[in-house]
Amino acid sequence: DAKNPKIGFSIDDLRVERWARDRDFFTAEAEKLGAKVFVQSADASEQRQIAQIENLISRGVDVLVIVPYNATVLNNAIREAKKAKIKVVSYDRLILNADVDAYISFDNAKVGELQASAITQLKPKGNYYLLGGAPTDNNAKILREGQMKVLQPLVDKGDIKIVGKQWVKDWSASEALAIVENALTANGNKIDAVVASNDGTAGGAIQALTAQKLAGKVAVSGQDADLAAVKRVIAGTQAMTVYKPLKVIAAEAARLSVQLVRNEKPTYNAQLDNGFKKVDSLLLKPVPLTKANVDLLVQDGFYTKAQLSSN
Amino acid sequence: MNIKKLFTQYKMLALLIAIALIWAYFSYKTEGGFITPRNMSNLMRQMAITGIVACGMSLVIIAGEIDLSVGSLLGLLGGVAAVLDVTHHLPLPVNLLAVLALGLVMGLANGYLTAYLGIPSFIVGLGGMLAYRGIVLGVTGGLTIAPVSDNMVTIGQGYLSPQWGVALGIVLLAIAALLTWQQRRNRAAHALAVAPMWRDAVKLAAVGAVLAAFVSTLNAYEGIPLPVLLLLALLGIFTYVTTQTVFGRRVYAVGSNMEATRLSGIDVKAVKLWIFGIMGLMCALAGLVNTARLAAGSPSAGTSGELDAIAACFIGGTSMRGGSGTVHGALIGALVMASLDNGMSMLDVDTYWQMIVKGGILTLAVWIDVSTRSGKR
Amino acid sequence: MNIKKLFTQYKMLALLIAIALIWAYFSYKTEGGFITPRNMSNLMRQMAITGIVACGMSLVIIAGEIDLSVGSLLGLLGGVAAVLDVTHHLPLPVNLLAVLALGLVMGLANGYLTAYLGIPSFIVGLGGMLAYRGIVLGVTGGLTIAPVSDNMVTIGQGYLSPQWGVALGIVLLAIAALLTWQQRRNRAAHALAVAPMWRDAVKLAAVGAVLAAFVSTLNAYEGIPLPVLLLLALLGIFTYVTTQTVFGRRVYAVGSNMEATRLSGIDVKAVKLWIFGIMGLMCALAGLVNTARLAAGSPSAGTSGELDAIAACFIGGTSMRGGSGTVHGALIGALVMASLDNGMSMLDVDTYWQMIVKGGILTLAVWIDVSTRSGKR
Amino acid sequence: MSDYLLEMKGIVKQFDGVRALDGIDIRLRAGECAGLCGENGAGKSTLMKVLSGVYPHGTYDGEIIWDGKPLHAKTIRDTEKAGIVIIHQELMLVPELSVAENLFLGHELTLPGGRMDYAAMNRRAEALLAELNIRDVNVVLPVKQYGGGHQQLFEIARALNKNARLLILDEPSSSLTASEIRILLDIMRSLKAKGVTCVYISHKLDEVAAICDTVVVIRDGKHIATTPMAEMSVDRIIAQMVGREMNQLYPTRLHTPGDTIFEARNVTCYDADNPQRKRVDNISFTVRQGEIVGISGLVGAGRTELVSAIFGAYNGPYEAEVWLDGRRIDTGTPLKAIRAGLAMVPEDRKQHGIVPDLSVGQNITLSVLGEFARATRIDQEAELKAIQQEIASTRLKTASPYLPITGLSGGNQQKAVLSKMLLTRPRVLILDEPTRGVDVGAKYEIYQLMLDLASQGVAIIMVSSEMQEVLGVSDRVLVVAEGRLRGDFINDGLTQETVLAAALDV
Ligand SMILES: Nc1ncnc2c1ncn2[C@@H]1O[C@H](COP(=O)(O)OP(=O)(O)OP(=O)(O)O)[C@@H](O)[C@H]1O
Ligand SMILES: Nc1ncnc2c1ncn2[C@@H]1O[C@H](COP(=O)(O)OP(=O)(O)OP(=O)(O)O)[C@@H](O)[C@H]1O
Ligand SMILES: O[C@@H]1[C@@H](O)[C@H](O)OC[C@H]1O
Ligand SMILES: [Mg+2]
Ligand SMILES: [Mg+2]
Repeated sequence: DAKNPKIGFSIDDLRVERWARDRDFFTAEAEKLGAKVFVQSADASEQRQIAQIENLISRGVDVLVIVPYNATVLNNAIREAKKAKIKVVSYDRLILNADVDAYISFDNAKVGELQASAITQLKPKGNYYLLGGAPTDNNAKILREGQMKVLQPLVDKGDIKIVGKQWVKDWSASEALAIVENALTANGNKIDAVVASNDGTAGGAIQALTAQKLAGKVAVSGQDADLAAVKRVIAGTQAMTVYKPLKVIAAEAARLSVQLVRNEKPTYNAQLDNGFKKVDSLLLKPVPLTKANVDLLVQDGFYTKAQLSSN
Repeated sequence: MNIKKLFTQYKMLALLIAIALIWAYFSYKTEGGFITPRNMSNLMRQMAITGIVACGMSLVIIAGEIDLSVGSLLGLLGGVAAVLDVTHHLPLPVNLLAVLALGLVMGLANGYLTAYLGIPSFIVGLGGMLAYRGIVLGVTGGLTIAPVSDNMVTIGQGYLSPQWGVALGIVLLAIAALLTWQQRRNRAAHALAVAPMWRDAVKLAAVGAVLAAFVSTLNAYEGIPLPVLLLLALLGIFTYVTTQTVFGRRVYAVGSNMEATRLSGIDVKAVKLWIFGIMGLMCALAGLVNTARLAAGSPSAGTSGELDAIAACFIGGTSMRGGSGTVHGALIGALVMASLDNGMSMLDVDTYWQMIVKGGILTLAVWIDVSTRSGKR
Repeated sequence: MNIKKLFTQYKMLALLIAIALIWAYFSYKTEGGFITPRNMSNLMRQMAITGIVACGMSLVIIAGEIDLSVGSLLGLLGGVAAVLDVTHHLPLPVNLLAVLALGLVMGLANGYLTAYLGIPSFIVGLGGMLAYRGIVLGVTGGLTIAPVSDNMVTIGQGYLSPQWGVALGIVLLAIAALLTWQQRRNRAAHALAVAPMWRDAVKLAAVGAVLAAFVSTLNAYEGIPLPVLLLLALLGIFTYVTTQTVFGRRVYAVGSNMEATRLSGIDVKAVKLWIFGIMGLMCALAGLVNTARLAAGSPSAGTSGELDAIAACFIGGTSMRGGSGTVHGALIGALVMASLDNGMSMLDVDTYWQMIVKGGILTLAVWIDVSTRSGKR
Repeated sequence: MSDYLLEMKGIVKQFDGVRALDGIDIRLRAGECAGLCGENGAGKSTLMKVLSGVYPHGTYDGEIIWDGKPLHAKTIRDTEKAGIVIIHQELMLVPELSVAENLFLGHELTLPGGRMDYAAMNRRAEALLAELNIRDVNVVLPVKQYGGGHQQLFEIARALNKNARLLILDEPSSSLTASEIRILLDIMRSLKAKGVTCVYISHKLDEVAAICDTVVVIRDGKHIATTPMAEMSVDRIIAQMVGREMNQLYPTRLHTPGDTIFEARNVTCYDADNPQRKRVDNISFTVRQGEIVGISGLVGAGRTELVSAIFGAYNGPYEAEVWLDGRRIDTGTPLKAIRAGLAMVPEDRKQHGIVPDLSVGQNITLSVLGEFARATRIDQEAELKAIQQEIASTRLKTASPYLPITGLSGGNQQKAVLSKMLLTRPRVLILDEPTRGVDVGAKYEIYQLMLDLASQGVAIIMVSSEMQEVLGVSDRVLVVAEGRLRGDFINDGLTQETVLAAALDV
């Protein structure tokens, strides 16, 4: 009911570090608002995610918040939700071709731009390798678009050369490791920068670089400010990460969900086309993070000082 | 001791009791949420794909083989269906026929490698698992193919209207009555002990009750989901084939002692070939339902589907060594797995617990089966 | 006809020729990039984990069983190692011992279920695959545990210094010479045809050449990687165990005719128990190397590692039915797979092609093995 | 101390509620050689499995007193330690291991550190085989390279190696030929001289008569009598076994063969492992309508290969031309052979005969199932009728056609396999060792069946290692040695000596 709404939170894969934090922030905020949250992790399986969404509908939730594993296969599940008069919020990743009520995310194109421009500042010229995200994730494509917006002019100018690009299935670190290992071998180690789309894949890439004693010499980007990644940034093996204040997105999402249930009008700042309709969206601002400004994380309470210095 | 004997005699009994316990537990824990018509409908739909594959897999395992490629093949055929629908706008019936034909052909190819070239089916399956998944990725370009036409979606999401559902229930009950009567007559004709009339009456009444509960529950939501209907039809067909036909008998013989069967003048290679052909057909059906359910052809569809199907067969009492097993057992096995998945996810159990419990139950179920089996070693 | 006979006699020959062809092709295509010391070093390191698991798996398969849980178990043990290292700062030796002990215990648990409770190993493996993966998720909380201490990383990324490498090569050659001489003496003693002296000399020279190439190539990069060294050691140990010890021979006996072995008064259950125990140990080693290599404990580590290991065994000529197979065959099998992976990814072949080719090669390899095998059916 | 080495008292063993042993008491004196006789399924093997610990203490009722003390064996190890050694009815060798490794399986000789002492084992193995007069065996080759006869001898050698106080031999001679049986009996005599106690199970009662001191007869799981051999004769043993007099072991032949209908030409089989070696070398022969042709020869002579090649069942390279009624027929696979009018009852019942998961009835109709198909469905009534007819005409003993075939005794399983082939109504019936392990009563019935078929005009080819049987029922005898046809005799006053001479003449 409107006073104590039930929220179903269906997450792609809790094995990816950031989602565990999203879950915690989200649950905390929602409970503050008087809601009850049911969390489900699909472990990177579309079938499981659909079943879980169906089950959440059976449980009688009032609103569904979904981080899709595969953006394009939730059509039927969401139709079921709508039939049961359940509101649907697309969280972080946009669900395509479906009747979602709202989308909340960071500006992913902007994230891509931040990654690319941080790297190009460090390596204005040279060989670039593009390590994309999961091919099933709409964000991965937007990120790549954002990156190319910065890189394309430099490619055209001949300053940089893209020596290879791959999508990394399920954002998997070990897949990234093997890809970069082989890319290094194939290019005789002549790679100056790896534009990695998130911290998990960056970790894999850096592991491959370490084996070649190239860690720190090759510029690697990332996103999410995973703890391990922040430590790498401090150690200098990873050039940058993008800090997305998860507390903000989680809190906003919780508030937005409750508002939707209570038929209040949330505030949006954008509209994105998902192929079915123009979805009301709330896009938050990402922050680039380098060695210079890691303290921001402590100030924000994202990590404690002890966490960052421990090893 | 007596209980043990009871279980030995009615293998399915243990499983049915297990299901009853599982359902009772989840219903209690979800304050009845688990047994709402809507969730029962979900549950049935969620088990349909595994169930369809398990039908074919039980044949394969009874024949003493195994097929590890079904998950990938299911993904491939579903992907092809999506491409034909989305990219080539093929009319649904043509699409269905094309995909079924392709499934049959690919199944036969697996069968050919196993039966005629003598490559162990485990290897053929392992190779196929990789190769077919590769082909899906090639066919879909690694992308999710969407949106699929509404017609196609109906296969996965449609319902049989309630009136038809009731009619179906009545027909099924009539068939059950007919079969019971026939069996009594046959046993009497061959001077075999006929069970007392009241026992058969009770049995029939039980069947009637289950059917009534089944139909009315599903009707209380939207009707019998089409994939569930398909599964029911397959259950009927496969039960008929395995128990009543020459081919079925030969499947058991091949699995039990292939060499003796060959020396009895049976073309064991042909039997195996067709078993894999049927398996391919089932993959096609499952792939179609899956694509319809996802409303898209996804390159990772069906991943590890082979494990679910195989687990269902084993839980349902099909023997690892071949030569024995039933299709209804496999479906009950699939239902056990689906119930666990569904119930635990409703209870918000952490995924890791879900996996541990599923793994444990699988092992436990087979252990019970093994230790109550007669002639045990 | 004669070639066929040659293959039948020297099974490994076909595989070695295959590897030579594969390497030649990739070297040509990458303009020599494939056979650079650096890539060879990579290749060997990439195959090490599969190789370690394949050592244990070949025992399991020879004994007529299978273990599908190794991928998950590897992930679990690697995860535990990471947690002990990162969270509890356990000193490396203690950590190693703890993880190895845990691996042994979990392996024995698998063995107990199979051997003593009579649950088919396929099922135990299937259950374990789910359950152990669940436990990893529970232990790591679903998170990647990093960064692992430098000591630990060395296990995966360290090298044997070049001088030691050369010394090792010489020792190995000496051992080979000794063994050849012993074999000649033994065959002569039992009136078996002794190969002409020149043939053994050629063989030894070949071994010497391979060793020289191996050591010098790896030395030309950084030395022999530690995981590769570990693998070599395991190869030696397992070859000794399977060919020279009572336990090893009993493994073959159990796989070849379990009933006869049991009736010879051999405790077949104990044999099986220990085989699974050893498999658990290998999972622990592989898990440690994997964690060291990733410099992190990842909850999805080792996923589908069982398939790679099983494929390696089968490519290497281990028979599905148990009772025959060799450890060096399995390692050559692992090398074939790793070479394909490495070469194709260097050529930037699309993943989907990679999968298709791998699936095809696996099937093809076993087909060749089956069709050149004697007593064919 | 009693004067008995072994006493088994009131032994009861049940399988799923069926009493295989129903309170058996037997006693053995040290140094005695007892013959254990009984029909198929009487419980001989089961009794010996109880004694040797295959069925551990607690899985049967009753008591075993060994050397004055109760014997509570949990495993084979325990009984072996006590000095009880058994050679099982089924071969219990490990095909992939070498002959020497098999002889020492479970008792390996080791060097320090658990290493196999191959040198010592190979030497001892050679010595053991030499004692058995086997010199053509290389002990380092895998056992699977040797045929059934050799393998049986390996089993015996292995048992000898264990220094038994009580040696149980469960049908050790069923796959041996006369000369090897002679060696076996010699060995048993020398064991007896050394004071070893023996239990000898065989359906070849003349062997029992030749070697045993006492005869123990059991029937339907019950002890019938224990009598000194001196007071017994083969006929009396048979009478005790079957519970009635049998004055004839072979039915009288009344049929007369007609024209030649079947011909095999130029049958050559190559060894599957070594295609250079011929296991059958260019054999041709003919069979007339209603004729029973016996094929005799030493173990390993290639008879099984010869007939399986004719039936399309040989699994190795081979050439064969088969003619029926003057027309060349294709018998490339068993299916084609059956369609063309041939049928074969294979030598190895367990591997090639029965389908264990099917019932007795389903086994019987396996080959002709298609005949009962109405559209897609099997007409179960018609099938049952055919099964019951077949069970009646072969006098197959089973409580119900729905029972699993594995519950039948060996002889009855053999009849089921025979029935399966008879239902195909063959013109030419090939029987490979049709009475191996079959008791006298059932044997007689099988012979009767063969003669009936012959008089109906069926041509019968029977491979048998039992010389008397060959001479007892054949119209003509072929002798095979080392893959070649060595003789073709009309069975009219034919003697064992003539046949044996042909078989040995190389
Ligand atoms: N494992 C078993 N399970 C069920 N029944 C069995 C089993 N072993 C033996 N029997 C039954 O016990 C009875 C005695 O069998 P057993 O093998 O001892 O006979 P036998 O005297 O050795 O016969 P044969 O001369 O044919 O070897 C038979 O009726 C047989 O069917
Ligand atoms: N070297 C071998 N490799 C494979 N199988 C063999 C080998 N030797 C014998 N066999 C098989 O073992 C079985 C029994 O062997 P046996 O020596 O009795 O041969 P056989 O030629 O059938 O003798 P017989 O003339 O007595 O029938 C046969 O089926 C035969 O094919
Ligand atoms: O933050 C990232 C998210 O935006 C993407 O969709 O999935 C991977 C995450 O790392
Ligand atoms: Mg017996
Ligand atoms: Mg023979």
